[in-house]
Amino acid sequence: MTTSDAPRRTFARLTASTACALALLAGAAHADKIVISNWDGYMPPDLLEKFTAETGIEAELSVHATNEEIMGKVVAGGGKGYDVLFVSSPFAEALHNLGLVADIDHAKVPNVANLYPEATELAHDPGNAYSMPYAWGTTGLCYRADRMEEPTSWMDLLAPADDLKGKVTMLSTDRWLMGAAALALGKSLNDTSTGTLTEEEELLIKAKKDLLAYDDSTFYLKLVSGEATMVQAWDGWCNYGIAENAEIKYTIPKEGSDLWVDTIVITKASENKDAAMKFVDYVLGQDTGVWVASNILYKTPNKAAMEALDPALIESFPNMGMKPEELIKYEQLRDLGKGQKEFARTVTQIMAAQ
Amino acid sequence: MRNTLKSVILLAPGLGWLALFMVIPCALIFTYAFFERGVYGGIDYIFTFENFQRAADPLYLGIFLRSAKIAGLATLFAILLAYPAAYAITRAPQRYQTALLIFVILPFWSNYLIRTYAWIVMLNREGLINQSLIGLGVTSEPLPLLYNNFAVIVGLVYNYTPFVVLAIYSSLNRINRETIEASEDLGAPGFTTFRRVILPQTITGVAAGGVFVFVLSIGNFITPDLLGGGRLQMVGNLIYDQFLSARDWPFGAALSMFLIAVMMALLFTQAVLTNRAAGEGRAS
Amino acid sequence: MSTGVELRNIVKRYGTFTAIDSVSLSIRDNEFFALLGPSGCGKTTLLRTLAGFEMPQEGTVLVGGQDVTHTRPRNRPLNLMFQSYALFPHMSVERNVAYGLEMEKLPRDEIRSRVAEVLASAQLTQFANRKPDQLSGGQRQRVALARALVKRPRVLLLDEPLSALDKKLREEMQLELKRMQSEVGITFLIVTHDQEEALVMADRIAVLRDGRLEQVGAPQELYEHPSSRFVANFIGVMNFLDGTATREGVEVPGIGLLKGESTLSGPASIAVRPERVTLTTEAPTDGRNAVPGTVEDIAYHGIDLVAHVRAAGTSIAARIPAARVGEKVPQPGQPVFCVWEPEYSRVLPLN
Amino acid sequence: MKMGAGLKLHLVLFYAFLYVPILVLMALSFNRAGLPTVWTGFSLEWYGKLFTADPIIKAARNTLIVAVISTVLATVIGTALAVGVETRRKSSALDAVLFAPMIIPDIVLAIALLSFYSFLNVTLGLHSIILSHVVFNIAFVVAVVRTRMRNFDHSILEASADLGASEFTTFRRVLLPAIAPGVIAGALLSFTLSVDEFIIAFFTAGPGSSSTTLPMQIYAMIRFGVTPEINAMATIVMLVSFTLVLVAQRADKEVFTR
Repeated sequence: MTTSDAPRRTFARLTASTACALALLAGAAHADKIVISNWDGYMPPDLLEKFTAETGIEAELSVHATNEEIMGKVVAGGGKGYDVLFVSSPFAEALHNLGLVADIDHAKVPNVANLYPEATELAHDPGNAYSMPYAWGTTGLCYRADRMEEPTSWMDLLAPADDLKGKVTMLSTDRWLMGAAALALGKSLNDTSTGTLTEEEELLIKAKKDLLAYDDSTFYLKLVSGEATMVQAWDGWCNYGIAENAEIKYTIPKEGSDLWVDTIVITKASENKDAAMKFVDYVLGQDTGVWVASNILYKTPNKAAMEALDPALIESFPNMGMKPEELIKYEQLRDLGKGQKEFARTVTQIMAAQ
Repeated sequence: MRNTLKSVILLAPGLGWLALFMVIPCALIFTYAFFERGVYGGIDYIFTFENFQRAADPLYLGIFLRSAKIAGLATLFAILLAYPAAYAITRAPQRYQTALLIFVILPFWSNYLIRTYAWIVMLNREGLINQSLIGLGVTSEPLPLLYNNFAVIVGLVYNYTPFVVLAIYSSLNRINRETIEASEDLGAPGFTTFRRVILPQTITGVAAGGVFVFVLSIGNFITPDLLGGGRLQMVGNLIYDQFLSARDWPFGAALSMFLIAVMMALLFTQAVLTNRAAGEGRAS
Repeated sequence: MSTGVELRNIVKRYGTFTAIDSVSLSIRDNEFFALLGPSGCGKTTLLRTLAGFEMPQEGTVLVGGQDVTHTRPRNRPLNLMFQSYALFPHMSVERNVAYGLEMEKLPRDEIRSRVAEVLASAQLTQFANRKPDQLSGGQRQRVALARALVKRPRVLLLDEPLSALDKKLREEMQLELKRMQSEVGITFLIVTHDQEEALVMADRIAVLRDGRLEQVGAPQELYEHPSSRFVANFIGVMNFLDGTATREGVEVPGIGLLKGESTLSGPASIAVRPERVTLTTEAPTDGRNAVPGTVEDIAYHGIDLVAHVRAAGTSIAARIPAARVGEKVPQPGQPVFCVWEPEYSRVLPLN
Repeated sequence: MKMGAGLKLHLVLFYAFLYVPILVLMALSFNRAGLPTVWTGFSLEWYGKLFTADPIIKAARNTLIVAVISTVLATVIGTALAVGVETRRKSSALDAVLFAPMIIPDIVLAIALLSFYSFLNVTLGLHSIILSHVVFNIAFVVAVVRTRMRNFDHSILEASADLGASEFTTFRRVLLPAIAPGVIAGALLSFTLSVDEFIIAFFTAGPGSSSTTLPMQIYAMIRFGVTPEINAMATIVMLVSFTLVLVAQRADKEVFTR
């Protein structure tokens, strides 16, 4: 009797394990789980845990290194498998134009009321139809105050003084790299007319000789280590340097800055849009906002949160105190559309110049 | 009949795999090269040859040439470094040879990014090399070793030389020792023996290793990105940028096809030369 | 005697090149048979056709009366000893030898005893655990032989088995192979380009030329009665004088009629082996063939001398046994007559 | 045979070139400040952080799964392919197909594969990374094994057939052992390349951390400057592989001395 049972039990076990394997292959298609793609370290590490604890919705984090990567992946794969993406505004705009992101139902995101009024009138998406701002800020100069005077103009970076030659870096992401030249020349950041591009190209090729490197990821470390004295930087990222060394300071040159906005979008392919909206709503909550800002040291467009910030934080990182009315006067980067081809060629020209 | 069957059993899984997971997907992408970039980065299905015309622009050709130069230099240095090392290992006592080889490959079980990053640590202004040079009084100011072609080549050589050592070692190891002795016996000085007897017999190993370095270098984008300070673009970066930054898949596809064509030509030249060398070897 | 191996009208072409051109051959059981010919004559191809590694376009291969033309190599009752020996480099001598028996799925004990037996008879017992690269050339050759013989094939095919050995070892092995063949009672088919090797070992020899069979016969028959100038020249040394054949012999211009049994007419050569030629100072009067000439040089070979005589616009070699040297040693420059009995003449077609 | 002094010196310098950068990273993994450039005192802090960093541990595990499975698959398929190719007439078209995975830019293959999977509605995950890694691993295994095959005495295959072995037996008992060093080298090469591969893995990975591999994780991390945990990880990886190799060598001298 036991002997006749044994094969059957083996068979049952086999089918069970096969089913398990198939389930594994089929992937995690749980109804109540969302997948979020964000830059590594761009949200507090326990945010997802807290979200799950509060809402009962499981959330998983996937990391991307750059806007470009996640964009390429979403375009090639149609965004399948992802529910929420963190991308900068021009990329959100392009994803929207490609029809890959869903409209956000404001009724399901009541915390949208926490946003500054300025944050609901952003040029790329007025009224926040498909994207919610997560963090915003400026691009300026981050420098070692113990080694140089405060820079005042973008030209201080593009044509550095002799003792700064070989000790400055610029952002390698093309839009911000070109942005420095556009601002220095008093042009629009989104101007892709041939004349403007040529002027910017000449200026940047000249500037290239005096650069230590193009760097959009470790520039603040170069300041800390002393390899660089001045770098083109996003304000929030400069704060990481300031945290390491109080002699590091941030300034916006007189010609101005761009207003960059990192946004949250929900993919059209998402099968859990309601859960995704709950997540967006959760991130926009006051408590979460406070805690995001004080952990990642970026300004958030979350009025409720910013007003509740510890003043000591703003004292240590003065750029955290910038007001939305100041920010909104800067131009936002937009998707370049038809101008992109010519723009890309100009960037290649600059990168390839010897 | 039976040979056909055997061939099918051996070849079918591999070729099937490559057909399914390489040929078909790539064919798909390569058709994009004949269409236009959509305004927001998709594909507009309008037939055009424009992408190929653009690829022939001196700007892009210049990048191709420069990449070839950098990859070529990396290949050359890798071989110059690897050959004597491989030769020394074949001359070491038999019982140590395996250990010596394992130590060549061991560092490469860490991670490419980490190894490349290690060179940032080594080469920067405050890095070990500059510190040592200043300490030794060779220079008073730190030398700009990082974020230039030099650093890129060092990075490529560092990452790929071990494979060249393996390739050359295995070809050296197959040489009939007596041919070396024969040459010495015939009165050839050491270097002549090397040039006329040892090198020709190992040229296939050198070629195999060299092509490996060249091919992986020219398409590389991480090393130029991290060690070149983004300053110089190799064709790998260029293609990467077209697909990701510029979101111009049609142009990226056209550039890729061009790169693949160039490398295919190169590999065939190598194959022909190798076969000829092997043919001569057999005839004599 | 029964037929061991029979080849019928074998044709093997590679593209437009015909390697084997309609060859038919039968080899008897227990015979030591040699395929002899210069390199490129097709002898190895023929051997490989027998072994089953080459498929002929036409013709039939029979072994023991059975058609094996389309049988796979592994199912043919023949084994091949490769020119390179083809020993498995990663296996010991013992494993190499046992391999073929393992393929027959024999009981382990039987394999062990047969391997031990063959290793002992090949004097390899002490090397049983060595790898091929730890052996000398002669030892490797014996392993290859043992590996093939342990299978007790009906026919053993040997592809230039001794070519990698030095002369002394080669001569020893020739006798050794011959002895072994008579001991084991297996048909041996050897391929060689060395006529001496073929003469010493083989019961019968087939001479191949450009993919065709020139002549088949016992060593003595081939030596004494070659059917063509090619065979005469390939086996041993032969003197030739060209002229026109008549019923009595060959009319050689400038000399006259040299007698010999002849069935030919038209241009032909008269041939004679150097050991049949004697040198005299005076012209013979007894009806023997004689060609006047001058001694060019004398080569000393130990057991004999070979004198080269310039005569009738060609060079005639004459062997003088060492035992006779004492009597009269011709000197270079000396005028002599090359003399031989008409019965030793061979009249052969010119080509 | 003896090694000349010049050769010996070259070998020593060569190993220095290989190991000094890694030793520096190892030393830095104990640096309190975690900064790559300045020594601020001994600390084990980063090791502590590493072992509590869930994503890194998980990613390391994923990488190992991908590398081992794709290496095994590629070694089996690639060896068969190499043997098949070497025992038939030379074909340039075939050679081109076999070279192709090595020279198609990673990014092209990555995007092509993702588009293809998404077209076929394949759920992405570790399995899709494995399927994709096998593509280029096959190419490298084939290349290495073919080199080995070109230099061995093909008559041993005929000898085996002549002695009565079936094709399969010949393959298993004669061909495979004879080309084993090539097969092992090819497998090691694939393993190394697969462990390092980033772009294709990124694009063919499923969403979420369940299929994030180590290079993806590291690449995302170094965008924010190399965190010292990575130094600690490099140190551990090196020590583990070192130990593994030593153990393996003790366990099976045959494999390594062949």
